[in-house]
Amino acid sequence: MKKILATQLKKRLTGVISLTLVAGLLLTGCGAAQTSQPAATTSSGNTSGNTIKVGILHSLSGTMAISEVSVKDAEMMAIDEINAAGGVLGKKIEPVVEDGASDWPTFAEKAKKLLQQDKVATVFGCWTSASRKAVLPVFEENNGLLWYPVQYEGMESSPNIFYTGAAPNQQIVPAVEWLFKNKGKKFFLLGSDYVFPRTANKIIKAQLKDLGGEVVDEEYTPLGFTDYSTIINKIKATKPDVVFNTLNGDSNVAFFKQLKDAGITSKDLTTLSVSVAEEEVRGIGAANMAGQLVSWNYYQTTDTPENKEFVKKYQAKYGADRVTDDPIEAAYDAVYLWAAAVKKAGSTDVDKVRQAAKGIEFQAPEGQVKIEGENQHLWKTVRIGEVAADGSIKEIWSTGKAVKPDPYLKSYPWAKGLSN
Amino acid sequence: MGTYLLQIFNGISVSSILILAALGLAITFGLMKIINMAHGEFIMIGAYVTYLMQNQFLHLPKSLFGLYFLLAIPASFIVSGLVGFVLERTVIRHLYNRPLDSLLATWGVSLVLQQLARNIFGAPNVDVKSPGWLDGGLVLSQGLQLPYKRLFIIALVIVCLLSMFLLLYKSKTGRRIRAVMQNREMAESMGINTRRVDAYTFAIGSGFAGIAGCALTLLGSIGSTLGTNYIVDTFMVVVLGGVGTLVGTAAGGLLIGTANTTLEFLTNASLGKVLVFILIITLLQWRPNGLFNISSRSLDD
Amino acid sequence: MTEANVRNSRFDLRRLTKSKELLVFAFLILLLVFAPLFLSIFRVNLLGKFIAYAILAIGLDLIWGFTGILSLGHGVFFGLGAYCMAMYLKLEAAQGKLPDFMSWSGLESLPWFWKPFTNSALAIVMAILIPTGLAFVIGFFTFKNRIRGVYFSILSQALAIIFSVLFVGQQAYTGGTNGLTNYRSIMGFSLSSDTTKLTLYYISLALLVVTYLFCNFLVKRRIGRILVAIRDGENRVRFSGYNPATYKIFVYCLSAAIAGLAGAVFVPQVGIISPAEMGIVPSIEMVIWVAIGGRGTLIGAVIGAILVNALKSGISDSFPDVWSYFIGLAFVFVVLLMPQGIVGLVKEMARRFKQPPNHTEHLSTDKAA
Amino acid sequence: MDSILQIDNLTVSFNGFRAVNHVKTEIEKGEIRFFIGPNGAGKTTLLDAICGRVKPQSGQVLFSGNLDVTRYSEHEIVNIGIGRKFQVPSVFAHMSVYENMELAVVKDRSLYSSIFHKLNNEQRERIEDILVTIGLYEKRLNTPKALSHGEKQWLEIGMLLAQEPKLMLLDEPVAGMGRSETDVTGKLLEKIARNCTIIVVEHDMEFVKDYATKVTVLHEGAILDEGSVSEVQSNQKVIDVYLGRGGEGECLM
Repeated sequence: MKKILATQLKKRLTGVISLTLVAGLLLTGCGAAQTSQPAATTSSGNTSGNTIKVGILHSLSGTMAISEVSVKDAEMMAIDEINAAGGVLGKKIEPVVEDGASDWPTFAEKAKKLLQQDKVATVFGCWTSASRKAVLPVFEENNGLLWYPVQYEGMESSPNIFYTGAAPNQQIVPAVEWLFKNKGKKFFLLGSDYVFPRTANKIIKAQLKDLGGEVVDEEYTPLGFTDYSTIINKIKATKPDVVFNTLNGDSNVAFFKQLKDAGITSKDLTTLSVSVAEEEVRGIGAANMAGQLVSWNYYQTTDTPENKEFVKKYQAKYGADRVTDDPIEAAYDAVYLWAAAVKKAGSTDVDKVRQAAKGIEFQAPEGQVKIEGENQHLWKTVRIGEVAADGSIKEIWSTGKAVKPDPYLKSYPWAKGLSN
Repeated sequence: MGTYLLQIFNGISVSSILILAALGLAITFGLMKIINMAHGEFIMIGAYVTYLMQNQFLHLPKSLFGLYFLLAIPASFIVSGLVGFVLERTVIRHLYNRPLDSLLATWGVSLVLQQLARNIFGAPNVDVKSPGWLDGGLVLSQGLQLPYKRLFIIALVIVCLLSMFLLLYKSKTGRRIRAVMQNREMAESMGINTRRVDAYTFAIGSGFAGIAGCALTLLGSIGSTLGTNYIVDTFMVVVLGGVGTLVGTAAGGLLIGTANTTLEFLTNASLGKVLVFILIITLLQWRPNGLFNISSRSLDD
Repeated sequence: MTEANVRNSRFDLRRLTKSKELLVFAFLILLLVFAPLFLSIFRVNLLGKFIAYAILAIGLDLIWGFTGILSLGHGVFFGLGAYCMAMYLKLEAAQGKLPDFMSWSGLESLPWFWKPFTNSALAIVMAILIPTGLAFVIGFFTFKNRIRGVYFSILSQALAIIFSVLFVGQQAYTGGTNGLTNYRSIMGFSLSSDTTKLTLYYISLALLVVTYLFCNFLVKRRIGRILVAIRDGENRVRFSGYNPATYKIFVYCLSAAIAGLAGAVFVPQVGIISPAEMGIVPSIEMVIWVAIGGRGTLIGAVIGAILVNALKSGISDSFPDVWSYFIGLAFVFVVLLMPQGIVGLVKEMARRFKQPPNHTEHLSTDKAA
Repeated sequence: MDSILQIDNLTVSFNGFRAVNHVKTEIEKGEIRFFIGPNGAGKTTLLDAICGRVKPQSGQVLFSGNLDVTRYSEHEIVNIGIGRKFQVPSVFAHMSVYENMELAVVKDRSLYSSIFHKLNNEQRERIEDILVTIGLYEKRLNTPKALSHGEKQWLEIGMLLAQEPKLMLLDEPVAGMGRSETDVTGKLLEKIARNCTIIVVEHDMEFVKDYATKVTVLHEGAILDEGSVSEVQSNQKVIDVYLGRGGEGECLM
């Protein structure tokens, strides 16, 4: 009987300890218990106090960290600059940084947190389309504001998002046109297996059909793919004039290294990449990419006084070995554009800022940009560049003036039926 | 014609890369039964060692630059091996005979190593310039060029396989290793210091992963996630071949490598990958212990 | 003690073990029931997600902790369940039109296999049936052919790769890497309303209770002992006249069904499902929850899932770098020092408290071993 | 007496190596038959073939006259009525002695029954009877961890008993036991043999002498001799084989 008693005692103790543990975990998990209060359905931004909170939402860990960390750096730099110049509406900007961890549901969760919990005035964030699509309903539901800094596939225009990267007609379409005129009619489409490359290639196919070009093959490789020997063999077999490359991230490194080893240089075959900027060129190795083409709106070498200043400040802040590139610049612009809109609106209220933002112009490192009120994209200059032996990118062609953004390609007759 | 010849070469080349990446695992997993999920990170360490070695040579006269790679191979073997040694002493040695637990613990180790790499070298990929003497290729005919780098890797795999074979089956050390792995208690009673043998064996396995990492810098990206791209494939190679046989690892690598390139050539990269994995699952149904398994007589091992 | 006494004490013991776990579980549920009173709707929503994970963890524990089969592909079943639910939500959001991603991808009409998902009830049934069916097909061949241990784990990883690559590749039908997102309402109730969120939270909680009680019932029955027996000595089970394959197939299907259910609970609360959730990394993370909580006890799985995810949410908020170190080291630590997880640790602590009466018995055990 | 098991021209080979080579013998109901022979003679493999663990290349194993057990899988063979105990005691470490017995005593081993049926009184009494027989009644709530090596062996025999087999295959049941434990085990076997035929593989010649009805000597996979203990011991060939191998010869003499 004694034993049973002891056992009972044990159970009780176990119980008490587990309970403490459980209570503890609930507390850690949910933060300090707060008084129940309905979440604000409109997040007009917390402007009380001396600061204006803004969210920064990028992947700081996981596979996408490679690209997104420097974008975050650019945004932080812009915020510091604005604060140093007195802030906006007399208040300092206070960034709240969250990690999307390269995981889309995490992006959605963190977006909710920023809007509902921190009540930020706006959010600068995302890189992949997938992460943008994941947070889009969150921003619409909470009437938040997102500034998205990366070129993308278009076919979207949310009232709660400002797109400071290129729409397809500011990157892909002019590049295809230029290639067709200068390099040849036979295109090989190569991309990573996800949404941007597939949609981009759909656009390219429609455009080439209209131009009278030909797509000899279309290949997609899973993310993290490392061996391109078979694909390169297919390229050799189909003898295209141009490889239009929408590969993402690491895959570019493997592709260009192996392409060079297969004895194919830029003299034998033109490749044009739309997801390879200065930062990526460094990882690929300039020697492996020398002479290949890219299409963007901005290069580190872009010749404007604003850019010289920008590059100088960026390298002073983060190290002389760092490079600037298109998404970094677009993210930097986004912060300034938002600040300008807030100043104009005299408030951080999302609806007022959105209204005020229409038509706002900014002398950016890439030249003048302007927010198109109709779709909340930017007017941007399109530039085709060539990778030099030192890893920098030299502009070889540009539109000369800012191009109107057209995310749904409505002004192109051949694009009818693409967007429905 | 050239296309098909090249495709056969590609199959062999991809196989050789898989075998190289899996060789270390053939020891740590095949012999020691440690499901080492941090294997990929040993590959990563090898790649970063190569990067550091290259950086040292950037300060030397240009004519010497090509030599860095030859030094990087033993260096990556040694550094990965040392990290492996430390890991064995601290973590792995508690995990013999707990294979599934070893999987979980080494997964944790791999997360830590990846983050460590990110903090040391930064998140973006780093660039390793391949030595000049590996640029270009052997031109067989117009449009049929076999890259020297791939030929080099094939040769490296053969050398590694041979040396591993000699080490395991023809040397005194190898006899000890096999004795310990087959019957720890018996080996102990015969005066073999099993703890030391364990540590050395694991270090050698990790070292081979380092060599793989060094070779991979020739072909792909060098970053903190390098290992994750290979970890599953290498396990498939070892498992399909049969745990514990070098021949099996070679056969598994060849089969998966050629199946991969062939199916990719016939369909596309995504579908090719899916088909290869379906093939592996099907083959395992037929040979549940791999193609070259060694049958055991114990009831529940 | 008389024989009858001994016999009774045995049953007392059993009942006590049962009630102790149940008691902790009941307390946990009580906490979760009242949690919304103290938390913002954002936190409640987050907690709802953790509960979905906890449901999944119970199923995973059943197959790993109890039966000893380490599945590294449970993300697939979770994902399939989630996709079934997401397809329904997506169709409801599209209001009879073609879902947005299909039209970008060039589809003209709804594919046939999407059609049943206009019906919410059918979608929920499918969320459980499809994972179960897949598990049956895989399990039937795999377990009949006696693929076990490491071989099974690796095979399940292959499964995770197959499905994640396939779902990414079939963009027109699955939404590709983006996954399915941007839902509006569930059965007519707006997903953005707090009432809906709260209702979903309580439904999740109720499903957690049901799942737990069902699995608890199972493991207390003879089948529970057979599963443990398979873990400890599969061939011995075979030579006791049981066909382990039958039991393994059953438990694999059951845990797949639970994972599917968890997926269906997850989607409306989180608002997105993508192929990444079916991959290898999330699948291994699920195992981490169970390991940290304590394998082989259902309560351990629940505690582990909620605790790890709560910590992840908390720590990664402020120190993204630290999270990788933390979870990595936690994993090594748990496996090496507390293989039975938190629950094991608590039990051990309790045992230490009552050391004196147990002392002699303990010594004799050591000697025998 | 009727034969319960006919082994007919049985051959088992592993990668070309014939572990069992054209073995032919007959075991009668109620016998305690011993298979002896030097290491590697094929004794364990022969048991493995009977219980379905390995599939023979050729030959038959007929049970109760007409059932060829080589066609069935292990658990089916158990349900037909052949029980097997392995050399290393294998019981379920994380369950009590009682629960170990519980799994063995149940006749309906289907999934449905495992979920919905509880033990009936008769089964419970049976478990208790057997526990008394094998002397583990007092320890029935312990896990096997707390049992001695000999007790584990008895538990496994008890589990076999609970299965109520018609034929029991025991692989070295007294290995590692002291003299007194060995005697207890021997007595236990004699008790069991009243309702059940037993085949034992054993090295301990003392034990063989005391309890064997008949002995089959195996050498290199084939039968060298068969008969009573004394007959076998006087066979020159058997002596040669044992002496020639050294070591184990001593216990035969």
